[in-house]
Amino acid sequence: MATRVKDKKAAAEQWRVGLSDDQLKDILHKLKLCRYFDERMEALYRQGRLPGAIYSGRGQEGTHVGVVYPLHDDDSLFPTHRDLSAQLTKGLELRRVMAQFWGRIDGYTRGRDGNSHIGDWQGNRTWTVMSHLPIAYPVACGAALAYKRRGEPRVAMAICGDGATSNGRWHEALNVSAIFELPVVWVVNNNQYAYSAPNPLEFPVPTIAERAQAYRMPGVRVDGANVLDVYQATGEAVDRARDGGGPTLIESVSLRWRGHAGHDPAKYVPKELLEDYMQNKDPVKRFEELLRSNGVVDDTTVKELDERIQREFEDGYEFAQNSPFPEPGDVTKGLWVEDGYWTSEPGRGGGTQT
Amino acid sequence: MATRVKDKKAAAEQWRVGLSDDQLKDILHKLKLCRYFDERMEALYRQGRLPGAIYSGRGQEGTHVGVVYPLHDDDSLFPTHRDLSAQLTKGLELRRVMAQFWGRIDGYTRGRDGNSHIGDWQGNRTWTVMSHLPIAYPVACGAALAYKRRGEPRVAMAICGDGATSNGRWHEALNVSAIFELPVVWVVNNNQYAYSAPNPLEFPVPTIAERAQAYRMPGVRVDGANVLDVYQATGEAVDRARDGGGPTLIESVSLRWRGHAGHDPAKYVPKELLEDYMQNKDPVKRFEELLRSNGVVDDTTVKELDERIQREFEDGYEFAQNSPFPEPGDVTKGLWVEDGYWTSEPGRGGGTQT
Amino acid sequence: MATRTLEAGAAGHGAEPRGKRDDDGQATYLVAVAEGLWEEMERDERVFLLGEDIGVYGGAFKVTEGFIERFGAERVMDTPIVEETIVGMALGAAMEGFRPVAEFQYADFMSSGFDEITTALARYHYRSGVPAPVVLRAPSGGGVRASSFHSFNPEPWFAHSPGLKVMCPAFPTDAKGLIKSAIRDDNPCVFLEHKWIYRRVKEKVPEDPDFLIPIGKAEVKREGRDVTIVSYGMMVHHALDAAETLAQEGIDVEVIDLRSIVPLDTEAILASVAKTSRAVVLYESHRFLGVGAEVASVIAQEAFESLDAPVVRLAPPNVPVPFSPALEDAYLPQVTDIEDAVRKLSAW
Amino acid sequence: MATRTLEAGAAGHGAEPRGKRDDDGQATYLVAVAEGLWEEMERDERVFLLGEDIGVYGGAFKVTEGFIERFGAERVMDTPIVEETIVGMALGAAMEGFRPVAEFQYADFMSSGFDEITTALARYHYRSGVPAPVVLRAPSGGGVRASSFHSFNPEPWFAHSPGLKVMCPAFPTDAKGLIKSAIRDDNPCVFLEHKWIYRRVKEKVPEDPDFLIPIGKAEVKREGRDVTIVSYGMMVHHALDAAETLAQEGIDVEVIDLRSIVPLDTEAILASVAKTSRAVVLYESHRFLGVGAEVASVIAQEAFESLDAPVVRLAPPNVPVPFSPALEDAYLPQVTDIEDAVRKLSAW
Ligand SMILES: Cc1ncc(C[n+]2csc(CCOP(=O)(O)OP(=O)(O)O)c2C)c(N)n1
Ligand SMILES: Cc1ncc(C[n+]2csc(CCOP(=O)(O)OP(=O)(O)O)c2C)c(N)n1
Ligand SMILES: [Mg+2]
Ligand SMILES: [Mg+2]
Repeated sequence: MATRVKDKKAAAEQWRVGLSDDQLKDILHKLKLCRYFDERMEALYRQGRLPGAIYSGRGQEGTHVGVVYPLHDDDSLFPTHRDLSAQLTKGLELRRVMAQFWGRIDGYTRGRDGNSHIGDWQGNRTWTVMSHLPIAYPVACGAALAYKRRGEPRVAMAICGDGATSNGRWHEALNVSAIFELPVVWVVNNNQYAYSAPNPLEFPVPTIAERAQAYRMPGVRVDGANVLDVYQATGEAVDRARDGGGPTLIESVSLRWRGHAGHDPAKYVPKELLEDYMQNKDPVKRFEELLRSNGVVDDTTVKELDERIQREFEDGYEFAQNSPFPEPGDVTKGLWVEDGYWTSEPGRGGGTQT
Repeated sequence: MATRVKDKKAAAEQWRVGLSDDQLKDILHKLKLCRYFDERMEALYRQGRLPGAIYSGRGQEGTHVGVVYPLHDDDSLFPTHRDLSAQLTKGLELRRVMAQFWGRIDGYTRGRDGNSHIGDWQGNRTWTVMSHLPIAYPVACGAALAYKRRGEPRVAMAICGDGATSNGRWHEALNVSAIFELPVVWVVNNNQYAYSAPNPLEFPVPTIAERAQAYRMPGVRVDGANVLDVYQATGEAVDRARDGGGPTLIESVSLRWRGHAGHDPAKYVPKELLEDYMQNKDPVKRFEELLRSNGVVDDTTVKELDERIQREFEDGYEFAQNSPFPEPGDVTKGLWVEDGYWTSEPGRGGGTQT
Repeated sequence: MATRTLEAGAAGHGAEPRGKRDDDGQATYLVAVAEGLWEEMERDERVFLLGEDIGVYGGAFKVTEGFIERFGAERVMDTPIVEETIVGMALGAAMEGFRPVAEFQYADFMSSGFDEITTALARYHYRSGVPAPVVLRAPSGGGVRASSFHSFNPEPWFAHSPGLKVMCPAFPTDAKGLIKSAIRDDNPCVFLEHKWIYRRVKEKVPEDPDFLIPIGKAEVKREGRDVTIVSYGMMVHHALDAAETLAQEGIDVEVIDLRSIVPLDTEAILASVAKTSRAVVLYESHRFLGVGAEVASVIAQEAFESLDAPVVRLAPPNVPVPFSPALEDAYLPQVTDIEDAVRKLSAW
Repeated sequence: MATRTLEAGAAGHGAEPRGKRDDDGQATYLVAVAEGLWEEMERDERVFLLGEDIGVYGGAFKVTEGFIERFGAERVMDTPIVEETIVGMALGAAMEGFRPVAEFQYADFMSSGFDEITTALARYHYRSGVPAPVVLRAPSGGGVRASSFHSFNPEPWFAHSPGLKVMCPAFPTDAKGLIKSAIRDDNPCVFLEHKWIYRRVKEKVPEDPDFLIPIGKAEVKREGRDVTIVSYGMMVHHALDAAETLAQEGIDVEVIDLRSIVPLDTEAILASVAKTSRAVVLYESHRFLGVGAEVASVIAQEAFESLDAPVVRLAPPNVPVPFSPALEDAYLPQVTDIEDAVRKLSAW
């Protein structure tokens, strides 16, 4: 991802914002993969086949894929519980993600955490998500400070929801990033609800983006239904940060299609609102149609893609089920760096049944 | 205070913003009392005659007296360590304040806390100050919520410094007050320094007042050197809050004349800046001159006032020195309401020497 | 001001939680808490609730389902995600005569409001004499595969913060009686509900609206002669299970349920140890400086002469609560671990 | 970016703290900490400092006086009043290869950064395998008439937060050796300096830049046969004073200085109790679930057979630290209280 190919076609056609056919197809793959994964996992959860919790990001793939796509591999990403699609876009392997959901040793946290409380710092520079909102915002400042101090052309991106913006840490982190002109991109995934709380219960202003003024940084509000809009606006922010221009606040607007978590039927979301978004503002469908109408994909390629995604999922599922649980005796290991647990192969004797 | 006398004179002379001669003299008394108290206490501290710490508010009397003067007796005030002058203006008794400084039983906290960590909730509706910044901002929301819920025409005012605005609690409290349209007045005593940190290290915007936009509330920046400007701007905010118009952010600008606390020579404050403020922006001197030039006071009345203040101070000092220390055995009392310590007369057997 | 349409709500129909008892009139622990809250709100208009998603949604665990319809949005107040401010606001309203009950979505998020809890709320009265009748409620504890950020037991932190009363009931009746006492208490109270117990344990809970359980009083949940287990919360249930098995082996276990952590009922603990001369202190918070460290220390100092064996602590290790069932089971003391510990101790 | 003119600074002239030793080459505890910081910054450029007023001003207690002139504003970074973000930033920089040392102006304000400390910093490695070499330094403790918000001992909170190492040195040499070890350690460390000791205690502190004190090792500060006092921080000094008096009465006291709270050196504690059979656990944090509760519990469980008397705890009561000298003296264990406790115990 991330390399902006400026081929002739790309330059000629404005709609593709500089992206090549391969990149556009890659984006479609990511969008569809995230969607499919989300749907299948929810189904497994409902069947009682998945332990723990799930936080669906459905309807927000335009935000998740769009904000992450401009990042380089060595840029860092600090997401929340809702942003698994962003982590997948940054490069997490489906197999290990699924092993994580089932509490297996091959999960990124070796079974220590579940579901989207995941990350792969050494691999993809993604933060192992914590629940407390928005606890990673200040941490992103620290990563960005490191890049700036060493003069590295790297960027830290943090994502949180609309609800998390009311929390004090959000203010502190934005303020500090502006004072020290840190290379950060602040993303707010405004899906209009914080659990059951709609935007007006979270902040008194019409948009979150306008709050950027209070930190003297650019603030941009984009439509999360259009992945390329998100990509372009974020791309500018990423470039600016990389070039020493300091932080930007991006508010990407969508709607949370599902409940807060698997157990929540979200009756508090007005039906018409939900229907409007599902029918008219589906970021995956929209993008597929855009590519179809511009001849980048057709029935055959889309079918191939869907089948590939299904295979990827089945492969991940299989892998996860066969991955053993951690060894019970290892529960006390890896608290301290010096015990070497995290730098050695973990015990795999936990079996696959509990 | 607080009753806005609209007599003929007051109406005719704009400069006096509706205040009567008596009120103007009262304000002068408060300004001078706070100044005198601050100077004398610092001298005693330097002589080693005062235990603990002192936080001088010198140079900021225009802010402290100006913001509090519009409050009614049953409005509440949530200040910080620097705002003893605001508490004095709200009505704390000098005697008990001084007993507090010397750790005596007649201090407002019965010796449990020192210096400006003071308050008199039952009496003057002032918060017993805590250090952690700005910990009372959220608490002010709660008091305001109570007034609103009961339909009482009362207002909560919270004060903090410029530095405290960078803290997360500041954001949370402003945001919540706006969402719930609470009758609060948020005051920022911008004395240009947070300990050694100048404004640009605390926030990236030129003024704090403009941050009010991020909370959709009015934001006003006033010159703390002019007590009547502060009074008027705050008065409007207080009236608006009382009338159900919600919160306002007031930034009153001055300079901290002394160090952060008694031990700090504040070498980090540029000399010229300090001299400019001390010579040209002394709120006490300015106001005295204003009243003199308008014939409200003259040499005689000012001299009388100064003498009265000296007497008040000496009386307080005497009282404090003669007030006994708390009884050591009472240290464990008054943690729980039901032990009755705070509703009964405290033991006075601690003696006046330690 | 943000207003909410109740129509959109999923919070029930304003019916009393008592209607949620089962056909035998038994209430789950969760329903018992709801009953206690409801009754106190009926009784005293100064009582109001605030927290995240407690109104229209009825709370993450549905404890306050139906409350907003009955008591209105002012008394069942949805707030933004601002734990510091939720606590601060509760304190401010309490100082002005209300009796706020704040819900944390999980006890884990009490660390997000820590300063307002331990600095502002806990210490205000001792320094000012102003009562601060605030209750902080939160679902705590593990055993439900919820991993590190949804399974924490914060009671040791708060027990070490003078000025807070701390309760951790294990049974529906105690939960109801204690939440009511907490609301009527003039001091700040931290009321920790155990989410593993929420829907697992039922009882015929008293219906008398003035039924209270005193704060600071432990209860003997099972009498025995041989070994005392001092515990609270989820672990009490494990202790009782273990006691059954051990009884069959001829070991007669006494199980003390502390119910309150602060004040700690040292009298009850010491009375039991005086009888049995052997004590296992069983708790769910991390072993190091978990609540049991206080209990064991009290026994070691005050009951030294009656002890026939070491004071044994049984508790999870000092690591974050892990997610994987394999790990969480290894983390939490299991019934068999308790049996082993008691066997060893009684053979001392 | 906010830039500062160093001319305005009052922070010294970039001279090594070693120059602040007295004529006999003795360093105060404060200077010893400064030496440790300085040496590690010279040794490893990944080490940097951040916190409030540590740069131009040199720190509230002047520990970092002169540092900004030597190491520059990037490595001695003044921050706004944002404890949560100071800790979070330190963690982020550590994840990217730095070794940040954050100063809290007072340990009391660690509660203002509590979530980032106990949730983010403490738990990150156990869940991700990513090392987080961060040191949090803070002046803690009372005895200086600074009242509730400038006298707190937060070590029990952090000792109950798995993933943090916790140190509370009592002597200049230990302070220097431990701050250096903490900076070189790959885990998050909470390093609590005692402000009462800062300028009161001096020693000939080692000058070898690789002199270290191991984390997790206690030290016998005074050998004795009759009674063990286990303590740390300011109370160690009181214990040593009491031991002098008691020696004249023929009671031979052994004083164990824990130095580290996590990991706790249980071996050293048990070895001493095995010898003396009597233990007083003396500490400055509130009695209830203060550090001594863990120590006493360990003794009660592991040293039961060697004990000839109850394990006695001596600690302040469970109330906020009061200001008035009359009250603070009643709050803190005094040397005479220690003498009394030991006398009573040795007569058991
Ligand atoms: C500090 C804190 N308080 C409460 C919670 C519980 N909680 C988890 S998600 C959530 C709602 C978050 O809303 P938003 O920020 O909009 O993110 P979304 O879930 O919509 O993506 C809440 C309240 C939390 N995680 N952290
Ligand atoms: C949360 C917190 N961190 C640190 C401190 C230590 N401290 C006390 S006053 C102060 C500076 C405050 O500056 P400002 O808010 O501008 O108020 P001023 O003292 O200038 O009136 C600091 C850092 C504190 N009281 N609270
Ligand atoms: Mg949301
Ligand atoms: Mg200031």
